[in-house]
Amino acid sequence: AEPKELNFGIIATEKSGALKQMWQPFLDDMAKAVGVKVNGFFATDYAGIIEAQRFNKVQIAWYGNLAAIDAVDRANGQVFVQFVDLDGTPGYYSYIITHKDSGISTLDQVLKNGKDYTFGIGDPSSTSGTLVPTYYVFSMNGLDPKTHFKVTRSSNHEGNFLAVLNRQVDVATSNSEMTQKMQEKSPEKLEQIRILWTSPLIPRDPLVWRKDLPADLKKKIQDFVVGYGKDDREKEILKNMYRLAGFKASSDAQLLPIRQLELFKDRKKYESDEHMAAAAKKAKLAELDAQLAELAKQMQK
Amino acid sequence: MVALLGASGSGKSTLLRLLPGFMAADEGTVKVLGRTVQENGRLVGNARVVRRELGFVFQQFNLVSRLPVIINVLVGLLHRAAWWRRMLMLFTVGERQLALEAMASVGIEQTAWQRAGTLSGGQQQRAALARCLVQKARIILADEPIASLDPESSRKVMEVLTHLNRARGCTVLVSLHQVDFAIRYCPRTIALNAGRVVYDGPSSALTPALLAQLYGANASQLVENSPAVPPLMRDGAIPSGLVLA
Amino acid sequence: MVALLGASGSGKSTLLRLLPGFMAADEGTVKVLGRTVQENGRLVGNARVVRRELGFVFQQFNLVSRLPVIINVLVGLLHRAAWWRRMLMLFTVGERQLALEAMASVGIEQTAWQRAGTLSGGQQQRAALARCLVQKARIILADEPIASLDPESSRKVMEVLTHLNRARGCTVLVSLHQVDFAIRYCPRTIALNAGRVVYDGPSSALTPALLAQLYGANASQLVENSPAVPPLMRDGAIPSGLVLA
Amino acid sequence: MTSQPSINDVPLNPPPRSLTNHLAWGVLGALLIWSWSGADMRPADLWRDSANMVVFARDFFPPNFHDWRVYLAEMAVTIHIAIWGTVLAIICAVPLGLLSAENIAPKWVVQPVRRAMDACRAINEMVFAMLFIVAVGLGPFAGVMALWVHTTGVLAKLFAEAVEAIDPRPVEGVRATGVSLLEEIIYGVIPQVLPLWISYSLYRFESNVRSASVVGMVGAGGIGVILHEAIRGFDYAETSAVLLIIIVCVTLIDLVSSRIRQLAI
Amino acid sequence: MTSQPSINDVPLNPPPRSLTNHLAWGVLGALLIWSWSGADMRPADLWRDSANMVVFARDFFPPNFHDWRVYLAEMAVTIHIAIWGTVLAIICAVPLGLLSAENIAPKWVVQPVRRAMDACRAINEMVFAMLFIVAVGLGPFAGVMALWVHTTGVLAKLFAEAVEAIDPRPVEGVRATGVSLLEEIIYGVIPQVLPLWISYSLYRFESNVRSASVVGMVGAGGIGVILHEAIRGFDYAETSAVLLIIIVCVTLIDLVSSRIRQLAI
Ligand SMILES: Nc1ncnc2c1ncn2[C@@H]1O[C@H](COP(=O)(O)OP(=O)(O)OP(=O)(O)O)[C@@H](O)[C@H]1O
Ligand SMILES: Nc1ncnc2c1ncn2[C@@H]1O[C@H](COP(=O)(O)OP(=O)(O)OP(=O)(O)O)[C@@H](O)[C@H]1O
Ligand SMILES: [Mg+2]
Ligand SMILES: [Mg+2]
Repeated sequence: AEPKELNFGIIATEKSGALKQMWQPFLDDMAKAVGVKVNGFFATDYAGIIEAQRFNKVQIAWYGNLAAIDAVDRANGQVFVQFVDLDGTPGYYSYIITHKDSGISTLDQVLKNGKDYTFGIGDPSSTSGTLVPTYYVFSMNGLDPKTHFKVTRSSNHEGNFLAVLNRQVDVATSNSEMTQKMQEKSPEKLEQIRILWTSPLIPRDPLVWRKDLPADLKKKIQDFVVGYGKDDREKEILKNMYRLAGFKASSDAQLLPIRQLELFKDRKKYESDEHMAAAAKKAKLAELDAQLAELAKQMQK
Repeated sequence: MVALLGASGSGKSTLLRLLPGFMAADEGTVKVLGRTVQENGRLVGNARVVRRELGFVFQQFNLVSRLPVIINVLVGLLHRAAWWRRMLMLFTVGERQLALEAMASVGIEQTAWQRAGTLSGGQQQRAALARCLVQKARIILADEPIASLDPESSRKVMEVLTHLNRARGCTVLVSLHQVDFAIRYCPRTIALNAGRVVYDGPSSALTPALLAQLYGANASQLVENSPAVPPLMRDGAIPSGLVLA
Repeated sequence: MVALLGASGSGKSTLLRLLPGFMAADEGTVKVLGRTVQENGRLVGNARVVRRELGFVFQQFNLVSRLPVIINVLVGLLHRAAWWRRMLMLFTVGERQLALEAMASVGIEQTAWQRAGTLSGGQQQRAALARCLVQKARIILADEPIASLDPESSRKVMEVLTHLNRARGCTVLVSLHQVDFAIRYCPRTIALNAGRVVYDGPSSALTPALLAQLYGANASQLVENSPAVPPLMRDGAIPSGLVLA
Repeated sequence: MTSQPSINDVPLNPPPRSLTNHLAWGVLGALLIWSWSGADMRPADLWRDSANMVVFARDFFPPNFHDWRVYLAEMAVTIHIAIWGTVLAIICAVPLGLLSAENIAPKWVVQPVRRAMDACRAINEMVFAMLFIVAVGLGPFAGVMALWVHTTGVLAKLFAEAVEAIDPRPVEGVRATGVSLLEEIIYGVIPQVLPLWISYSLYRFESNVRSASVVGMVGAGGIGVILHEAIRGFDYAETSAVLLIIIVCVTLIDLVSSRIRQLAI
Repeated sequence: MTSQPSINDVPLNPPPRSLTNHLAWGVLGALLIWSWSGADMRPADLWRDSANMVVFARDFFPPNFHDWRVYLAEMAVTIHIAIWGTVLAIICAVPLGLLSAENIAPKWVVQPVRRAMDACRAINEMVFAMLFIVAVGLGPFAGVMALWVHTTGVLAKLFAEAVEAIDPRPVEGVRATGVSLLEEIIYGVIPQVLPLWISYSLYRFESNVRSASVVGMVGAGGIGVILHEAIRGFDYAETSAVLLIIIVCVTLIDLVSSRIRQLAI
């Protein structure tokens, strides 16, 4: 059946009050284009939006990559477009940072003399703060960030950034969005920071809709979103929204690299689990390996 | 109309509080009006029904100090009001009139809308009595209802109780410290000493020896150089002519 | 030793509570021992210093019911204890001994470590008196200190007060309802009616007419069919021979 | 007088404390010591680097009230949600609180009700938020429901403990007239606890106004979310503007609270 | 008797309520109505889609206790932080609470102290957490300090309002002996409010154990963070295991609370 209205879930990463003002013109245009009312909800946490989407209380949502995996797996969702930045980069980067005066100038120092340093890692669920650096910097080098350092603390990006600025930790994870924000607010602080490592590109956030939306409505939405940003008014709206240039079509395949990281993380977790029966562990690892292989196969395509 | 005598701390209040089941006795059965209230320390049956028939005037008044006096008194006739009016603290004009009359009969009707906590000690005591009066109970237990009252108010209160006893056939059990009041108003006296009944009989037969046992025996060990019992006590052999019927 | 008489609600407690500054008078000055306590409704100077010299027995006892009786009594000598012991509720053996003796003098030493809330009415009243005794005040204000006491305990309490008055030269102002006690123990009487002093003179000169004015005038309007003043009241013309010194 | 046997029988020392009492203090002491290292207490550091705090705090001044219209609008949203969340909770907490007071309800009622209230508090508001999101969708209503459940748990506990601390005498006075338990409560208990209940209710209202997590989770916006985002965006000047608005609001609620309690006492 | 003039003088109706009183009720009613639409109240929806709630809730069973060792270890961390945060707050809240009670302290002391406590509550715990992070670095200690400030604000308010609701007579009894204000408080006030103070303190301890935001922010881990992550990872079986542990903990605190209060009454 044709839904009478569409609920659009948005993760509030900026001040949501302002966010609402910035998104509203886009939502209005969308309502005009597809012919149903569109309600925007700005939530601070994706868990609520995903559950809402699962029970069809939300039809379209904007997620981070990690959350999008859950939306696809649990909430009958499907990636259909991804953001395109103003500067044209299709993603962002994860960093490992230190203070200029910390005496650390290369990542090698960190990897070699971990016990001399304190480390600030991101939230366990953070893609750029935890998942990416853990995989690329530590796991690839056979290290565990939890035991490699003198002390390891987990905080969010803001906490870690502050801690490095104030020399409370020697090394911490961060990302390019964080540094960009800092660049705008107080560039002099950013100057005290040294970036030791930059990750491979992390794809930009996707929009996810429910698979069971009527096909014609899906098509209308897709056409509208991908085609948005033609004239100056629309460009301005997009720029306000998230420093966007527009959207480009995408699919669930966008999530594959992130899935790989996730599975790898799971595999590590089971591997180091001392309290699991050996047989169960083996079975679980085999299962994960199979999934990893399957992913690799899909990535080839 | 029965007086309950006994030294301070001899268990008068405790005895009275056992009857409506406010305290649990260690053992034994308490029966009121043929209904068992408690048995070996457990409340039995529906204590509420018994309590309705049992007016109680507390020694420490037990008023709700944040409510107006008249509401405190009206609580006494709650059990006869319609349930929805009880819940909302609504009372009919008739009920309020009744409460005012009860208050007038003990002389505190002018304080009706004051908060109970602001009354003087004696006024609070009379408010507690008024609450008991509007309850129209078949038995009244009054714990030192005239302790904080001046002689004239005391007399009035005792008259009210006597009236209830005679006109309405209401049983009145009143604990007292003033022996003369006991003798004057109560035909029968029960005396307690250290928790046991040491006398139960006509008030007119109370002897100075018994009174000395009641109050004096306990007392002599307390103050060493206690002077001889003063004249009023000794000479005032109970004037049995004063006893009311 | 001065007795304060007056019907219930005539303002006895209010008058007494004005003296240590527990209530603010609407106007006028209150002076105690030459120090001004309050002036036109404002507390003046250091009320604490005056209060130390002023023992007070409250009508409603005002004990801290969750503390043991002895601690309640020991509060009376707090102002003489070292500051750090006060803060920690620590008292020397000597102080505790003193408190026990005061409690013994009113006959409640056996309840020392009970919580004050569990005492009988009369025991609480005596505990309040004991607190006042250990304070060694130069003036004692006692608000109906024998209301809840049996005759023998009342006598003992009045003896204790008389002893303080005579042996220590302590001024005692005691509000009473029992006229006979006033006459027997207090040479001087002050009588209140509806908040005004209506008599101030020797207790021996109290006339039945005055007493009728004090209690009766108020009373007659309250209960319509009030019987004639009963014999004890009328015949018992005050036996001036009984008055102590 | 001191030589009398009766007075010498009375011990001069308080009855000795029970073993459990000593034990309890011992356990408390042990807990504190154990936690000292567990909580990584380094009081000295606080002084050593307190200069950092000054630097950090300086960023908060002067407050930036540029977006005050937005702040006020969001404050209104928060208040809407908090009012209904709190009012519904009060309505439920009155009976539940009475049922979990040991001096009112029998033990076999108190225990289950208390445990249910414990669960209402213990289960994270996010869980309740999601529970209601799946039923009513994103929006303020889900926030109201989540706040309602949590606040009921808190208020029922606080209400019950105020009831347990009342003076039993007035209640006995009411009981003596043979009324039912409900009337005992209305006439004897409530007048005594009303000032405290009012104070708790307004305290919870205030903390519901401050609470951001639920309101943010359900996508209803609100001042708490604005604050959260301002902090995360290092907009300290805006943060302090939002904080000032919240402080004014909390102060107002506190003043109203003390006025109402004065009327009720 | 009814014909006497004296009794007829007494009004049968309570003294009429003041205008402000009526006004206050009017304002409250208006607020509720205004908030009804603001909070988007749709009670009917709750029933219509309540089946969703059942589906959602079913995911929580059976609980998955596989990682219970981790949970207990994190619980210990949380308790360390909560203990010190609460103990320090109690120590500060006792004097501050007394200073903000209108029946104890003079008005010119009460008002500033109350406003300061309002600010302690109103300023978000995250702000305090960051403030202390810059001084003492990431770790439990910063969490202790942040909890301490916030909890002080809450407890001082609750303590003060318990003090304002006491029976003034025992205090007057103590005052009559001419002691100083401090002794009046120790002997007259504290024995009366102790059960409530204990109940508040343990309530705040409990809610500090539950609080995740601060502890998570300062990077000290704790059960709250685990719970958060379990919810965000949609591991509802694990979520319910963590919740059960928290419920047990809250229940224990509640039981201890009622035991201690019984001793203190
Ligand atoms: N809850 C209690 N716990 C311990 N002892 C109690 C409790 N209640 C009463 N008592 C003790 O029981 C005794 C009798 O008390 P009760 O109140 O019955 O005396 P009473 O005859 O009414 O005295 P009074 O004339 O002074 O009121 C007293 O010694 C009192 O201390
Ligand atoms: N706080 C108050 N507010 C209003 N009226 C009060 C207040 N305190 C006392 N009153 C009134 O003042 C009058 C005198 O009271 P007071 O307590 O002084 O009487 P009393 O002589 O001690 O009586 P009793 O012998 O009954 O104790 C009473 O009518 C009482 O209702
Ligand atoms: Mg008694
Ligand atoms: Mg009086």
